Amino acid sequence: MSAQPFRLPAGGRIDRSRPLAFRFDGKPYTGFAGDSLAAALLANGVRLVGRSFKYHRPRGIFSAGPEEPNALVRLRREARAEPNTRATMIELFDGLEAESQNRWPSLGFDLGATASLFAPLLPAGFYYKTFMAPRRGWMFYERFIRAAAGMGRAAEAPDPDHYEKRHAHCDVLVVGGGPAGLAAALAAGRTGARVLLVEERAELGGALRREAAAISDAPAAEWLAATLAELASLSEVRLLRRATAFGYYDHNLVAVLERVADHLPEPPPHRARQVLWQVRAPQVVLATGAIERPLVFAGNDRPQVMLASAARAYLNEFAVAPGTRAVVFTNNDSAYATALDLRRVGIRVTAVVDPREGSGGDLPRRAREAGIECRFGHAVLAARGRSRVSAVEVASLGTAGHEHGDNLDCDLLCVSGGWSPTLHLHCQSGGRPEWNEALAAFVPGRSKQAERSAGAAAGAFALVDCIAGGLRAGAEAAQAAGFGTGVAPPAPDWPRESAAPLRPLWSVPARRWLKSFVDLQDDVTAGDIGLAAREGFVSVEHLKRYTTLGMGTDQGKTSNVNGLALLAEKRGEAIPAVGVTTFRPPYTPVAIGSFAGRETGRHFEPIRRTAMHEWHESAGAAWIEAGLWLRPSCYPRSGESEREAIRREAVAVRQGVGLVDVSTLGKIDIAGPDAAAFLDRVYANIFSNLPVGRARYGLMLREDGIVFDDGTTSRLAEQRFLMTTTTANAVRVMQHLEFLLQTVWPELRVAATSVTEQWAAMALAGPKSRDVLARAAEGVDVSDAGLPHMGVRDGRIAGVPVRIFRISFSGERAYEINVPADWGLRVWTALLDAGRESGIVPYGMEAMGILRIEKGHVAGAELDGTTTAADLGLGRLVAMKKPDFIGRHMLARPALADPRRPRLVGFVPVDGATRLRAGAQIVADSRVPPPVPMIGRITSAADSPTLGHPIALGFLEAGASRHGETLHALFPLADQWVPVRVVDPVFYDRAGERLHG
Amino acid sequence: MVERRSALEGAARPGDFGTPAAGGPGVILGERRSLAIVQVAALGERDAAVRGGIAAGCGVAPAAEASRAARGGGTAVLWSGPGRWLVVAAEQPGSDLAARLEAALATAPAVVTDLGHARTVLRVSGPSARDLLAKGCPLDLHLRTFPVDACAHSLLGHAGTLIHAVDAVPSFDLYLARSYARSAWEWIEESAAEYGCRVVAPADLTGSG
Amino acid sequence: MARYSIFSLARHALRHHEDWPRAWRDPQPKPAYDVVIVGGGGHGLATAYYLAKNHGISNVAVLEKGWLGGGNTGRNTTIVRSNYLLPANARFYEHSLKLWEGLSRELNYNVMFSQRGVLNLAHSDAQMDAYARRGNAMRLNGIDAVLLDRDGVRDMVPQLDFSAAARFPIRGGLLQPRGGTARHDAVAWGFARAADARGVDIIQNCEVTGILREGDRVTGVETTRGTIRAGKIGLAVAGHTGHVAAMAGLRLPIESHLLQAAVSEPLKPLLDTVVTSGAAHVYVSQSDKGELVFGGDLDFYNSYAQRGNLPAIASFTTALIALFPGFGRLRLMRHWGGVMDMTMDGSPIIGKTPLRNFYIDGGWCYGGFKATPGSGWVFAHTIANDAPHPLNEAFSLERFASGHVIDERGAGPVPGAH
Amino acid sequence: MLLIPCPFCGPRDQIEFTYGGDATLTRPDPATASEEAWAAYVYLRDNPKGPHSEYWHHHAGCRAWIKVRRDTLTHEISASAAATAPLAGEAGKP
Ligand SMILES: Cc1cc2nc3c(=O)[nH]c(=O)nc-3n(C[C@H](O)[C@H](O)[C@H](O)COP(=O)(O)OP(=O)(O)OC[C@H]3O[C@@H](n4cnc5c(N)ncnc54)[C@H](O)[C@@H]3O)c2cc1C
Ligand SMILES: NC(=O)c1ccc[n+]([C@@H]2O[C@H](COP(=O)([O-])OP(=O)(O)OC[C@H]3O[C@@H](n4cnc5c(N)ncnc54)[C@H](O)[C@@H]3O)[C@@H](O)[C@H]2O)c1
Ligand SMILES: Cc1cc2nc3c(=O)[nH]c(=O)nc-3n(C[C@H](O)[C@H](O)[C@H](O)COP(=O)(O)O)c2cc1C
Ligand SMILES: [Zn+2]
Repeated sequence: MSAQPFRLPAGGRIDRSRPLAFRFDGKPYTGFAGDSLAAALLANGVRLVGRSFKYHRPRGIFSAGPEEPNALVRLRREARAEPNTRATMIELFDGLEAESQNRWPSLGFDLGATASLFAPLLPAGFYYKTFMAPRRGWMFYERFIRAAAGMGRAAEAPDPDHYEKRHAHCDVLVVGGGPAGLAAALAAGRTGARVLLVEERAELGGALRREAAAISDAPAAEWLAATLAELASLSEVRLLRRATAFGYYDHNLVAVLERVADHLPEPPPHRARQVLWQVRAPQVVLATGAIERPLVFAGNDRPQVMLASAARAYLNEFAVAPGTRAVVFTNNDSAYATALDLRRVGIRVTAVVDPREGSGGDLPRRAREAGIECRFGHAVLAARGRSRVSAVEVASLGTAGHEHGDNLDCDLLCVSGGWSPTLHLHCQSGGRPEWNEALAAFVPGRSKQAERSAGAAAGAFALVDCIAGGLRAGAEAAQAAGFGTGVAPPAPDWPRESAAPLRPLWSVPARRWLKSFVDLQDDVTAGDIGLAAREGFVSVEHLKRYTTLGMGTDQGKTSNVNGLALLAEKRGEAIPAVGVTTFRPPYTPVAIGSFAGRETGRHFEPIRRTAMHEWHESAGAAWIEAGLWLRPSCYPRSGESEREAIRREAVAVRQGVGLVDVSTLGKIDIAGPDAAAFLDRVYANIFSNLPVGRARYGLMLREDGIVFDDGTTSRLAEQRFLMTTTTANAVRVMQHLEFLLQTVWPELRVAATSVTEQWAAMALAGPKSRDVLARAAEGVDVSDAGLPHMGVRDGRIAGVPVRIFRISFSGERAYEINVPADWGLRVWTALLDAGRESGIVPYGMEAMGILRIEKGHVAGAELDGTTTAADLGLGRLVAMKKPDFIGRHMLARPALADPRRPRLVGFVPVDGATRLRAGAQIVADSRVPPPVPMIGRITSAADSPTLGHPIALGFLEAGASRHGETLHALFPLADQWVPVRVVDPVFYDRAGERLHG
Repeated sequence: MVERRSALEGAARPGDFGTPAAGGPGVILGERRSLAIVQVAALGERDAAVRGGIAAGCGVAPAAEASRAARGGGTAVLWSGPGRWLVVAAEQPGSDLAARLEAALATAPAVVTDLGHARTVLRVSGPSARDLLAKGCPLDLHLRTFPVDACAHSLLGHAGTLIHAVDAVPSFDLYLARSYARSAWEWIEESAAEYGCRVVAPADLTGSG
Repeated sequence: MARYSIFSLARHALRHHEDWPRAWRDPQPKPAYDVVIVGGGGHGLATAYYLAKNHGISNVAVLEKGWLGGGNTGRNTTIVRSNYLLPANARFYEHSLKLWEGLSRELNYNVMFSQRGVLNLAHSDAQMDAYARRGNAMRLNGIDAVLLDRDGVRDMVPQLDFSAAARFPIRGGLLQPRGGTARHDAVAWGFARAADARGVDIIQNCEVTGILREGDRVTGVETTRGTIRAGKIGLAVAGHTGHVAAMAGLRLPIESHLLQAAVSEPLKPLLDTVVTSGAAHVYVSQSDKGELVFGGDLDFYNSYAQRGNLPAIASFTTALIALFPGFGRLRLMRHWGGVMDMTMDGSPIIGKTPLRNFYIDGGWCYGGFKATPGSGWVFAHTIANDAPHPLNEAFSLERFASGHVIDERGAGPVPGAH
Repeated sequence: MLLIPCPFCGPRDQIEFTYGGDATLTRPDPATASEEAWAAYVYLRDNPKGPHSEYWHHHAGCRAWIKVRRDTLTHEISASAAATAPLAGEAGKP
């Protein structure tokens, strides 16, 4: 491990008693607890950190915050690797590993940098103008473009960490823990309001952390300590650190990402790596501070060109000397603090270069008093050097671009082009930024939601103004949320530092072959902006998309204002006329995993389980998904394939008896004086004449006449029905009934309640089903007279009450048994016990599917939302004599009444052996070239064990009249072609004799 | 009475797990079993008769406002929607709550529906109970906005749930659809681990608060 | 039109790119045009281009309320495919796909059409059957389609979750190898430049605020830049179809809904195919610049806001992680929304209206980017001939009343359900 | 994310609701309505850019269908009511 040659001997907020080891590009270094990775790299003299997106130019550390465009690294290793991570925002931890990106073979020697040689051929949008030939040529070029583009490399393995989401509520949400935010939280907190303050950094204090004044100057430091202490004492105030408010959504919902464990090697047991907070706050205070702007001049992208405020952060917060000889280039007073701070720790400040003719502000005065050379009326024309700055060329502004200036040696160039209030959340909330001429910056406009900005975010740059503004915002927000009087506590009466106005300087004219960067991350130069404007991309949105300005991971935090100011110059218009691009969430990039929270793996969607689920599991069921439910598809015995099991189960039902879990069917209790009338309007067929104790198959249409759902509905009492629905539509049917009852026919006195969860349900089917039931059931006459087909009776099995419906889906005699769910397993096992001597088998969905296909019953594949009752062969059920029911009035439309519509038919292979597949298309002539007219399709297919040959259901144009015809079932995806004969869709027991015994 | 088999049979095992805070587990979790749960739905707008019938049938009159529970003698009447209440009581041999309500409401414009097996009821309590629920429930469960005997239908993750604040510990009863109960339980256990969680036996949670 | 090529690029490099001409002019609106196209998205611009090129009608203005390409053309996930089941859709989108295959050269503008394949994942047997039905229909219609089993999918996209723990196991998928992606902005710019070169006036910052009618005939538009007379008016305003048609007094079978999408940070190549899952409700591809581009379902309520909400974002990112557990640490960089004109059967409306000289191209739901050249082609034909092209005959407004809906998913008259 | 004021439960998160579409549509009188009236009811929408009366179902809450007036441009909600009650400033449904 090497020493830290650039660590200052004293000062900073780091913990020198806790040295930490880390590696960058494989090389070992040390830093201290409290360092950011960027600070630790600088302390070790590492200046070159990455390569740029397009030209692979060397890049260093530019900022000390979330706005960082350059210093993106791949953090951690293997499954925990995180590409594109800003070194400025990584808290150092012991064992941290990071590597540089977008370079090959190494950071120092990067072959990609040859791109710079071709740079003249690669202006903005060059790819639109070439790579067009030959016809599929792009597929060739694209490979190289893709490999060259992109930044970091993703991890290859699943993320080993987990994430959480949580909802949160408060009266006042404060975003930002700088002086303004803390003051707002204090003022609001004192009223008793519930306050949540979120701060992106690990420590509170905001800009105060980096300002020497606030560290050494007693009043500011005391104010901070006292404020934090009081906030800690307020029980309804919560301060959340390492938490970034990244999205401001409708109705004051703010999304916050808390980085719980990113500062640790890995999350502690049971803790999430990150938590996504969804905060609903009646009032929001945005105290997000301001971001310093760079200046645009030739070579301004070289490592060691750094924001002036960042240099202060490295000096004061981290006790790191970012260089040894510095030049400061600024158009405003604030960067003079950097010059003073550099000087204070003994770093030579060669000059402060300032395009203004002078400044009467306090800081420049103090700089002059300290003997720092101030070159007013001057600008930096170019930064020189290769992998870091070695000198800058300075000239008087009037001559820039024409004459050579003075070369000043330096290894650090601190720049400040003014400050941009951090408006992202305000704009996301619907606010439109307003241009403030004096600050040469956009400030928040009128609020569209219940939010207000305070401090630097509101364009107040003096500390006392930030505190006063924060107190005011906090008090007002609390009052608006119903707490306190709205009167702000008094602000400290410190004298305000005087500052001279800044002078906007959007770019320093440069020689044509030199590049002045506007967007450091996406390598967008001032020249690119000129080109875009010349070619007519003069809308700021076109500029953005044509040049990719502001489209990188930093979303243009340091580049957007400069870019649009340059566009305004080209257009000869004022900046506000050009406008800004849309601010979109997230404020800073957010791990995709955090949006998912715990909803990964088995919790992606819950599994619904029936009361017999565990029995199925222990019986070795193979599962099939039905919505959220898992249902047994079959129960393979040892040594048996699934196909064999399915066949065995189907045969068992046809020849003996089987038991199947049908609990997932929707069940709806429909009761009240108008229940029967309601069902008459909901179903296409009639229910009002159904006698008590009987069940009937019902067909539900959509209002457009297409079949919606089907199921049996039973009359349990004069005013009470039990409706069943398909598993797939259970939720939708319930919602549909509630809609009709509450909005269309509110006069009907009917209550509909879902009782799907109340009842476990199972079907006992097969010629021996009555024997089994007779053995198991008590208190009910199961003879054909006592319980006829479509009859419903109450009884008991295994000592618990059950309801028995004699209905059949298989075509065999069958009973459906409903039992309160907690007793479902009990009755299931009782029936199996009672059936043992009859050879009962449990059967699954697949066997059930075969049985219903043999019987020609339609199911999901046929009820696909495009078929009418007539298409399904169920036209006779539709009771047109009823004056009204859902779907009645649109049935006669030409397309629905067309006799050529595809109708349900059966298909069998002409050779009696070749299996048919669902999804095959039916054609009359298989030899025509595409497009081949398709006259039908196969929807469900089975290898019928009962009939001994393959069968299928499907639809065929005018199918009802075509039984006996020979056609072709085509499955070109598998190169299959099967001649088929059209037959009646009921393959088995057409007369329905087996239902009765 | 024949014993019922809970949807959580085999899943809910008493014991401690996770990372408790110094003061002990942050969450105490258990299932409330053997409850009779009956829904009463009023037909039409005038529900005074229905309220009276409920009071007569179970001994507790529904609270006057929406989103409130009324309790007495081990019975709770929870508002569950406009004109709808859930009546909850411990199952007692020989006394069928649904039948009692049915009888008391025989002439009222109301429909009585037994939902006793349709819901799995959990009790979540402890100092971290709110933090735990906040992971899946969008309601503001702060005592100011969700006082004792507030009740509301909402979500817990993907599962619909009726939440009832039973005391200021805080403790909450969650009424979950039976088929979702096991997934929800697993979700709760995983989510509670960071606070330290104690699962208690069902017997410790009978009664209605 | 100055031709673009590697040679012109080199020539201009010597002059520091200082005299590239404008890609398109910025004309003042004239008082009258033979045809006014409302909407400067891909469809409007393509229509103007083909009016000039195929039908010799170049006295045409395209009126755009903002910046051209700023509507859904500028905010879609750029998937281009023709993997449709129903004959009307299959034929139309296949025609469009064929145009895509020659588009860069046609326009002399690289639209970066990348035929990297579009893969629809199946998670259940029922879904496999549905895809088989669709794939078979595609093949019989002369469209490329491949049905992949689980191993076939694994070979193509090994990053997908094939573990036992997957909540939605992957059974297989339907692949259209000729499908892919294109650079969305370039499509708008390429058509704009090519249409401009043929004399079309492209007028930005010109919002249509009213439609002039004489009886059952339209005669012009009111705009924020004055009144403009028009022999014929073609509407190509996507999400705003309902709103603008109402200016002419028409009610349409359309609701405007929000659709959101997102991009990750730029990454080195890691996904070479477009992957979609209907069951998990997500689709994803990687752009040439390196971001994962992904989206999912609607926000499910009427909206013209072009700004969506968190639940939809959470839902499709969650689905993305369910399919690709390795994407969890990648970061979402930006998300945005677009306004979709959802029809009552999920298929577009291209054709005549009850008003004379008034034509509509709309109802694109979330699938109209891939239609851009095809739709421009048939819409230009419809306007030029006052009669639909055979490829858009089925997409009439009358189909709803008559019941001849083109409902690929059988979702019925619920606009959000398609 | 929307915060929808349920007239029965108070303001609740959007995720508890299902959208139900245009609430100004009235199912035609089955005795008298023409085919066109039915087609218009099922298919045609005003689809306004601005205030929109719409149904929401509080499916994860009280299960009431409610009416809400929401601006489709700003998403601002200005009124809500039970399904059968008029929204503030609106005549009741016959
Ligand atoms: C998030 C998202 C993802 C999508 N993904 C895909 C996909 O992967 N594949 C796919 O094929 N499709 C996709 N789409 C759909 C596709 O983007 C659109 O269908 C298609 O771009 C529509 O093109 P257009 O030219 O008709 O509309 P637009 O590009 O929206 O153009 C319409 C133009 O009309 C203008 N306009 C509106 N009103 C007026 C007025 N009054 N006066 C003047 N001008 C007006 C608008 O400003 C706009 O520029 C997606 C859409 C979105 C939002
Ligand atoms: N001299 C100048 O020209 C000048 C200019 C700007 C600021 N300043 C100084 O900066 C300070 C401004 O105080 P302030 O409180 O307004 O701002 P601040 O910069 O001190 O604090 C803002 C805080 O908000 C946090 N933050 C920003 N966005 C966030 C988000 N989305 N989520 C969570 N946290 C977020 C930041 O991490 C920061 O800690 C004052 O001391 C002022 O004097 C001076
Ligand atoms: C295919 C595609 C790729 C995109 N890639 C990026 C990107 O790399 N960086 C970025 O900032 N935005 C990207 N965007 C989003 C745009 O910045 C922008 O959000 C989107 O076009 C919608 O416009 P608006 O946000 O200005 O309303 C992309 C958009 C699309 C459609
Ligand atoms: Zn409600």
